[in-house]
This record gives sequence, C-alpha cells and structure tokens, in this order.
Amino acid sequence: MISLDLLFEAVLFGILLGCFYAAVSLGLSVAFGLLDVPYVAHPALLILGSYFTFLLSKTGIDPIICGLLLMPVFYVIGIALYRFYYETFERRSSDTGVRGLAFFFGIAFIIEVCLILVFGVDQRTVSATYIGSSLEIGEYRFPYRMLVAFGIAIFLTTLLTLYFSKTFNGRAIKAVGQDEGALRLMGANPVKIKQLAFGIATAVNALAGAMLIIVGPVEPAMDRIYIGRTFCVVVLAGLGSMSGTLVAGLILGIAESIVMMTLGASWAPAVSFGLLLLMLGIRPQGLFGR
Amino acid sequence: MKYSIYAFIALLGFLGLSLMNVNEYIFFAGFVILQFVVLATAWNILGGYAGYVNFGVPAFIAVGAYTAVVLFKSISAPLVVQIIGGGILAGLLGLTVGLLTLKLRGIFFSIATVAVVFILETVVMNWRYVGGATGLQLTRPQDLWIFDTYTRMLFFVMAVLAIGSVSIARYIQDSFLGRGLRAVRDSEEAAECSGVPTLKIKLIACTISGALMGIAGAPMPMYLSYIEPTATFNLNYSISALGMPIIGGTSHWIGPVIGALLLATIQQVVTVTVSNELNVLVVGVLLVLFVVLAPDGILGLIKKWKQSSK
Amino acid sequence: METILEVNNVVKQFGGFTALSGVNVNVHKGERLGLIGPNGSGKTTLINCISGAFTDYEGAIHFNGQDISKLKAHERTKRGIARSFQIPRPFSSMTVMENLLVPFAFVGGKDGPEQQAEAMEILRGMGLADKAFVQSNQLSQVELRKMELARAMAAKPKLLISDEAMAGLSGNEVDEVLEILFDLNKLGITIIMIEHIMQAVMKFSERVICLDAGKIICEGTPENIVKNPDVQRAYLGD
Amino acid sequence: MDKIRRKILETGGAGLLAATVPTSMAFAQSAPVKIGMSMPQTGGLGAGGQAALIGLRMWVDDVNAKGGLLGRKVEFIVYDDQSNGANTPGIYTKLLDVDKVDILIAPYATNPTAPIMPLVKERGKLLMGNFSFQVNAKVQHDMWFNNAPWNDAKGWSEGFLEAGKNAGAKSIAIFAADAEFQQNLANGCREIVKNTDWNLVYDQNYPGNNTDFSSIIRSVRAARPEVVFVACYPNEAVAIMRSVNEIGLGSQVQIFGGGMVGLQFTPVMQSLGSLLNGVVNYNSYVPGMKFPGIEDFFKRYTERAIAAKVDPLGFYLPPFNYATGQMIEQAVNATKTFDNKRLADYLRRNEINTIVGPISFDKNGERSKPRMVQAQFRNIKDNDWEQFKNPGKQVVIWPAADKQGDVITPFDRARKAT
Repeated sequence: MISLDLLFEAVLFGILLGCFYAAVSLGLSVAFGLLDVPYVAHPALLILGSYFTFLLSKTGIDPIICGLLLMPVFYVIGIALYRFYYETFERRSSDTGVRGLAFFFGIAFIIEVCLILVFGVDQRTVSATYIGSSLEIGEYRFPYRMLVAFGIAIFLTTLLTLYFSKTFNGRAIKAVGQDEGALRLMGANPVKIKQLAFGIATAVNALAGAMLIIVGPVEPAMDRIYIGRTFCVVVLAGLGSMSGTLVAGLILGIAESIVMMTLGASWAPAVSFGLLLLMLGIRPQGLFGR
Repeated sequence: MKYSIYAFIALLGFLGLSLMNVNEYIFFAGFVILQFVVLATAWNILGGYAGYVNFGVPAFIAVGAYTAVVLFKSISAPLVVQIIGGGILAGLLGLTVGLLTLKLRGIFFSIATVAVVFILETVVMNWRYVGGATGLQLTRPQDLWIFDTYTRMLFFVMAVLAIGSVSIARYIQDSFLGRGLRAVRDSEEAAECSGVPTLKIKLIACTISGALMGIAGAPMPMYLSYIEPTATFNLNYSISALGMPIIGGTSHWIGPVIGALLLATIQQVVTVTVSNELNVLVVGVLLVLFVVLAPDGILGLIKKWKQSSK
Repeated sequence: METILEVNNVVKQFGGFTALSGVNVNVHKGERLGLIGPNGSGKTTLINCISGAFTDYEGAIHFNGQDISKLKAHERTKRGIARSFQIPRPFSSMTVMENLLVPFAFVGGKDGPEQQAEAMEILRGMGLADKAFVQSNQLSQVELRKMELARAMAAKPKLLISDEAMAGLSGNEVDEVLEILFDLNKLGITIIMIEHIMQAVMKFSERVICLDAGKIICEGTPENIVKNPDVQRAYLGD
Repeated sequence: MDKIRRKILETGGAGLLAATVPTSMAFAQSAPVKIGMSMPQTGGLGAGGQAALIGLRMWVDDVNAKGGLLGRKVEFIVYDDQSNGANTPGIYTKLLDVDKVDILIAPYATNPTAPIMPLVKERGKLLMGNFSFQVNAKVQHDMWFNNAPWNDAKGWSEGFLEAGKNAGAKSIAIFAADAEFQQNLANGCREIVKNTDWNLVYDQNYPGNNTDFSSIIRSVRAARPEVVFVACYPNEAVAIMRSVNEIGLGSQVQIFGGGMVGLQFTPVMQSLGSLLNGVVNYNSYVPGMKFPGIEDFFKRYTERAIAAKVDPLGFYLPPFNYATGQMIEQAVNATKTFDNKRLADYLRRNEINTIVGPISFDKNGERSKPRMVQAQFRNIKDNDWEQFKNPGKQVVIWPAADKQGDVITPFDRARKAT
C-alpha cells in the first residue's frame, strides 16, 4: 500500500513538523513545566502572536522580523499576566486549582472570540519570499517555510537551554520549580524569578506565533487543536526539560506525519491528543521526567 | 422534606406549562435553558465539590447524543431508553478518564478531558453509520404521550432531568460523599489522612457528573431531528458549563442553577436580539470577572451583602 | 513491651536521589518517640512512608502486627495511624467542627449529633471549643496546629504522628501544644514527634531517634542523644 | 387562532392551515407582510451569509419601492444563528409564534437548515431553501423550494469529470474536507467515478481547517493521478494551492479542482491570485453568462457590498437570494394571497423568471433543471479583485449551454497558459 520511500519522506517531513511543534511548545514547557502554572491560555497567546505578526507584516516587514519585534511586547504581556495571576490566586493561595484553570481558560476564550470579532473566522496568511516555494533535493521537495520553522525551533531551543544552564537567573528559574526555599537561600526572590520566567515563556510565544503563520494560515479557533499539541509535547518531554521538549516534538511530528500518510489526514487531530492521553495513563512523569 | 415538596411543585408546574396553550417558542428556549441547568449542575458535582475542572463537557454531551442516535437508528429505541443509554455510556467515559488521570494533579485531568473531545470528534467524523461529517437527519416518531408537540414533550423531559440532577447534586452535597469531596478540594493529603478514600470518591463524582452530562445530551438529536459533529462537539459548551457554576457559586447546589438560569436566559435573549460572537463573549468575560473579583460567585456576593446588612 | 509499629529496612528513592536508605524503627505501645535530624535528613519522608503518603518504597511496615506496607493512607488511618502536617492543611472551606466530622464520617462511619458532641469534647480538651463554628481559614497559627491535632484525634488513632506541630509558635504556645500531646499520651496513644525545637523534643520524648542523610545515626534517651558526637556533627556539620 | 392551530397540530394536517389564514389576514390587511429568516452572519458560514443577506435586502427594497406585495409593505426579519444548527429551531419558532411571520426563508447552507425541516413541516409552512443540499429528501415537505442551482450531488462534478475524460484521463485522486458540504461534493464525484472504468488511486478526507497540506499533496503526487478532485473549505484553498506549488502534482495531471468551495468568494480569489490559473472549478455564476438584469444587479450589489465590507463581487449566493425574493413576489402576485399552501402549489407548477434565469422545481422542491457550471481560471494577476468582473478570467467549459471555451490541459500547461 504505502511505499518505503514515501514513508521515508513522511519521516523527513515529520522531523521538520516536529521541530515546529517543539518550538510552539517551548513557552508552555517553561510556564507549566517549570513554574507549574496551569497556563492553558498558552495556545491562545500563540495564535495572538500570529495575528500580530499578520498585522505587522502588512507594513512589508518580514514575518520573522515581526516575530522578533513582538518578543518584547509579549515579554511585558507575560509579566503582567503572571503578576495578575500571582496577586489574585497564588498569593491568596485561593485554590489555584479550579480558579487558576478557569481564569486561564476564560482568558484563552476571550482572546479567541476577540480575534473572531476583529478578524472574522477566515484564515489569515502572510507572504514572504520563502513561502510557497520549496528546496529540491533529488526526489524530495522541502517547503522553505518548514525549513525556516526548523531553523527557528533549533535556535530557540539552544537559546533557552543555554540560558537555563549558564546564567544565574536561568538556573534560578530551574530551581524555583523544585524548591522555593532553596531559592530564597540563594538570595533570589521567587516571585521575581517566576515573573521573569513567565515573561520569557510568553516572549518565546511571539516568535513561535510568527513561525506558526509562516508555516500555514491561522484562524482564531486554532488554539484549540494546539492545546493538544503543546501539552502533548510538554507532558511527553517530562515537565520542564528543554531538550526533552525538542525530542518530544519530533516524536509527535513524525507520528502525525506518518498517520497522515497511512491512515489519512482525517485522523491527524487525534494523534497528539491520543499520545497525550496515553502518556498521562502510563507515564505521567514524561519520557525524560524524574 | 421541604425541598422534595418544592421539587414536586416545580415538576407539576413544568407539566402544566407544557400542557397549557401557550406560545411554542417558550418550549424551544426553555429546553435549552433547562439543558444548561443539567450541564452546570453536573459539572459542579466534580468541579465545584471536588475541584477537578472538566473542560471536556462537549465530549460527554456528544456521547449521550450519539448513543441516542445509534440506539434510535439501530433498534428505534424510545426516548427514555436513548437517555438512559446515553447516561450510562457517558458515565463510563467519565469513569475511564477518571481512572486514567484522577490520580494526577487537577490540570492533567482537565487537559485529558480536552483530549477526549478531539479524539471522539475525530472518531465520529470518520464514522459513517452516524452520518460522519455530513451529519444525519432523523425523523421523529409521532408518539407524543399526552403532549401536543414533540418539543413540548422534550421540554417536559428536560425539566424532569433538570429537577432530577439538581436533586442528585443536593443529595451528594449533604452526604458523606459531599463532605469527602469538599475535603479533597481543600486538601487531598489531609483528606486521605482523615480516612477519606479520595480516589474512590473522585471516581464516583466523575462518573455521576459524566453520566448527567450524557443525559443532558441524549435528547439533542430528537430536539434538532438532526445531528452533526461540529455543533455537537462545540467547545462553547465547556465555557458555559464551567462558567455558570463559577458565576452562580460552586459551594452550594443552588449556585449552578442560578448561574445557568441567568446566563442561559441571557444567551437566549442575545441570540434573538443583538446576536453575534458577543453572545459567547458574555460568558467568557463574566467568568473571568467572577473568578477574579467574586471567587464565591453570586452566592458569595449574597452572603457578603447579608453580613454587611446585619 | 509490646511493639505497635515496626519499620523494617525501608528504602525510598526519588528518581536518582535516595531519601531513605534502609531505616529500621520499632515503636512500643504508649511510647513517646522523638524523631530529629537536620533539614533533608529524611524525617518527613519516613513519616510519609508510615502514614501512607508514599507506598512506593522498599522494605516493610507492620502496624499492630499486620503488614500495612501496601495500604493507602486512608486505609492506614482506619487502622489507627493519624498525623498532623508540617504546613497545616485545614479543610479551609469548613468550620472547625466540620473539619473534625470528616474523620468521624469516614473512619467511624457516623457524623450524627453524638459524634458532634464527641468532637466538642476533643475541642474542649484542646481549648478550641469556642472556635468550633469558626471557619478554619480564620484560625491563628497555634489554633490551626491544635485543630490539626484535634482532627487527628477524631480519627480515633492508636498512633499519632505530630510533624513539627510547634514550628513557628511562641514559647508558651509551644508549651500549650506540648501539654496537649502529653494529655493525649496519657490516654494511651503512642506518639511520634518530629521537631526542630530541641527543648520540646527532649522534654517530651522517652526515646529519641536521629536521622541524617536517610540513615538512623543514633538512638537513645534524650540525655545520651544531646551528648552524642554524631548528632552534633549532623547538626553543626564539620 | 391558537386553538385552531392546536387542532391542526393534533390532526397534523397542514392542509387545514389554509382555513386559518384568512382570519389572520382579516385583521392584518393593512399591516406589513412579514418575511422572516435566520441567516448565519457569524461563524463558519458568516461570510457567505452576509453577502447573501445583501441580495435579499436588495429585493426587499426593490419590491417595497414598487409598492410592496399586494399593497402591503414587506417587513424583513432576520436573526443570526452563528452558523450553528442548534440555534435555528428556537429562532424559527420565534419567527412563527412571536413575530408571526407570513413567509419563511431558510438559512444559508445545510447544517442550519436541516434542524428546522420537521418543525416547518409540522406547521405546514412554505420554506424557501437557501443553497442547502438535499435536506428535503428525507423529510419530504411539499412546501420546500431550494434556490440552489443544483439537484443531487452529481451536478457538481459531472462537467469536471467529463473534461477529464475528454483529456483521456483514466485515474483520479479525491481529497475532501471532513465537513457536510464538502463531503456531499466528494460523494457525488465518487458516485460517478464508480460507474466508469477509471481507477480511484487516492481518496481521503482531511479534518476541517487543516492548515498544512504537504503530506496530502505528497501522497497524491505519489499516486500519480490524471485527475485531481478537491472539495475544500474556503479557508483551506490558499494552503492547498501553496502546497501544490511547493510539492507539485506531477506532469501527468490533466485537470485539477472541481469542488473547491471558496473559489467563488472574492477575498479567497484575490489572495490566491495567479495561483488560481489553470484550476477548473464549479460555480453558480460567472461573468459572461447572459441573464436579464444580472449586470444591473451586480452593479448595485457591489456598491452596497463595499459599503458593508462584504464580498464585493458576490457571484455565488447574492443573485440567487435575490431570485428567492423574485420567486415569492411572482407567486404572491399570481395567486393574490399569502396562503402558504397556495403559494407552494404555484411554485411547484410554474416556471419563474429570475435574474439567474428561469427556475422550476421537481417534486422534492429541488431545481428540475440544475444549472451549475465548471469554469477554468485563466491569466489571473495577483491582488486585484476587479479583474474577476471581466469575462474570460473564468472560462465556462461546461455545460454546453453556457460554454465559453475549451478546457486547457494538462494542468501544468493550463497554469502557464494566457
């Protein structure tokens, strides 16, 4: 039925797709994986990033640049969001469980509906020289947009990995997840650190959003499917591991790509969610989790 | 005892109304509102009492609805059987999801419920027997019992279901189960160490809650005489079913009822007036506002007001 | 003396890190046992193993002669092991009375008027009677501590584990709580006390066990323990 | 009034309703005549719905300018069902029982329409269908009339496949969105293919609002089909054409397209631009088709559409919605009544002249003479929507009646052809 080289092609494309999934999940991997904030609004902010990129790129700026330009804006949004979350829930420790979740779910929902009100339900696209054409290597053709995504993914992952291992704040962020007390001993204020981390997580989302709209058209309700993809990757990776996130992304990407070619695309949405359920059922601590 | 009398009176009231010679529109709008009463109440049994947030409400509704469709199409089962069947399967779904994730922290359960929505939707999309993506038209049987129109009957059925599920929620609240669930919400460890079999009661709550949502969904195909995945698996159900209890107040069984009656009515009015996405935005915004400003919902506000007026 | 709790060579690991490496403890009926050790020495891990918060450890734990190693926490509570928490965990949406009724309901199986009367008795014993119908998130630190002990008592325990019940309390508050624990012990309840406040442990315990790095480094009467060089090293470091 | 209605409901006989209408008219003589509907103005069908609505409103204004229907002003009542079928039963009972409308028009598309069919049949009401698909096949309501230029599913792909046959094609690939309308399109195509000696080398559905088609196009290319039939959402057209450009389909492909929903909508056509060239796709109207009054209609439509920020060309739905109005108008004027039963009888028996040509119905209330066209896009430039007004940009290749030119094959050549 399905030829080997087609399968091989599926895997190749799956790798590109996988890096892309990893990149869109990095922010969540920090916010949820490291800080343990029930950040279900992450995919919504991802889409928001795409739409901002869409607006900016109308001025003729290249979408990637747009993404980079948006990062500081999103950094601030992230800080504000965490501040608010901290003041209203974490500090009062009024069960962050239900209210925190409901809060972020509500935020995600509001973002989505507002996008619909402003842009309508039609898909939006950006144009750039590297969109719509592809790199030919012998039999195979690789869309440049996917290669771009691949590049961004690798860039972001290495950047964050380095940041978390090399810098003081980076290590502090890694620590805050495990033990706030120890962090206080290190002479760092956990809330400040978390705030910083959350800012970074959201800033990363801006570039990821730009990448999302480069890879394909976006529409407001798209965050829903990405709840599955991002959380699947983060859980698969084991909370808070950046390199793990990349690997997990690859697993998801290849799995989806192969399913699309064999079972057919109509089963694609179930892949990420299915994988997620499976993980939660058999190994919630993730592949690389403690 | 007082409650059961009120419940009975309400039941008679609904029966009378659906037999009375009044404007048919009431029953179409009323059906939807009462359906949300069931959904909100069901959600609150797990989300409000135990603090486990279910985002996957449409999955349970859909299981109810599509079970009904299958039962109707295969053995042309009567409405009652459809509802019971839908309830049972949705309950089983709740149990399965629970077994899979209720050992874990709340957010994993929540994400899992979202996953169930998409997986089931994909399955239904690829399942031709129930119409797949194209949907399925159903011709209602003409057994109207004592009612003039099928909708009047459905309205009364939904009223019964609403009163039933509220009674269940109320019973749970006052029972050991309710006490245990509250303990779980406040501190799972302390609950365990006070002898509460946390996992067991969470599973019970999850199953009951799921079953009630299924029951709420089961009459949908007959109400629309048509079923189609995109509307059935619409995540807007989640935001409503979660928003209504939180806005009404999750601590007491009356909370979800208030929230549902209020918001569902607003939604019905909005649909036939200024209607557009604002309709769903209302719930979203109110939800966030309440979560932030009035964590204990309308009930909490009333309590505060009473205390201050004393 | 009859043994009520027997911890046999319990090993508990978190991923790579070994929190307990082969701990053996015997507790006698009616005993007042002190458990000390520096931060991260494994005290709380040990009692989490005993109370059943963890069940994934190697080794065996016997209570009243029965192997309870694989039992969940709530089943152990039913068998008579109750505890308080280092960081108080009240059922904050409930009144103090309701807090006590939870164990009454789930351990005793009843929460009727006579149980409420019983709960009132317990509260009176701890000087919380006037707070019975206050919502538990309104309580002061020391009241919370007392309420947790009261809630533990409501489970009708044979063994009570008090996990740093005095942390962050003032001098005379410490004495109050200490008094309560003595009274409970007089009722024949075996008590394990984890504590940082040395005077309290030494005053309370008949026997003290010192943990360090997941091992028992020594065991004996309070007098010997304070003299023990290992203990001093463990605390002060060298 | 109400009592009588209940009696009718008990007996279920729509026929008796006739008896009630005069009484209701007696007191309503001078009052405006109410025409009511629900139109998806938000959600997935929103874009199309808004355009269609302009078409209807134009008719309402025109008829009122002419002094209304039987001397009564036409009052047009519209609600928004947000493209969600779960809302329509409520809305239509409100229209019937609260607003007491005289004539009902169905919402655009099948999903919102299907749930109201039994209700409307119960009440024995006339319902003017609106680009839905075979909703009446099961319900068999004899007072239903659909304005869509198709009948059964074959109508869409017939011409497309014929063009393929003429190009000597023997193999076909089908991929379609997992959605109601797209699946019906694809099923029609599958139907026809079954009864040919063609082999179906690829046939798959993909989830709605899919955004990356690389894998699908890759599999299609690997299957080496000569004809590629696509049934997609408006949303996905861009992504699909991009992937086709990136991955390529192979030189063996003769024709491509068929059931791409959205290639009728200006925003989509505009954003696709030159990517459209060579695609053969179904349509309900393209410039150059000669109907009395249609040019004038579009001139006025475009003004209103631009003002309202909706599809400025509106080839697909608006003229047919205007036609719906014309059908009502002609039936009312001929029968001199608003009695739904008699209006229905008239519509069933007579051919009506509209701005989209003469319309007549079969017993199911679908068009007895379907009039879909297959047109090929040629020498389209990027971002310029006005170009589509001109004939020759979309060349009708089927049916013979409306033919404007021959199809260019193979696809690769057609894409470059000018």
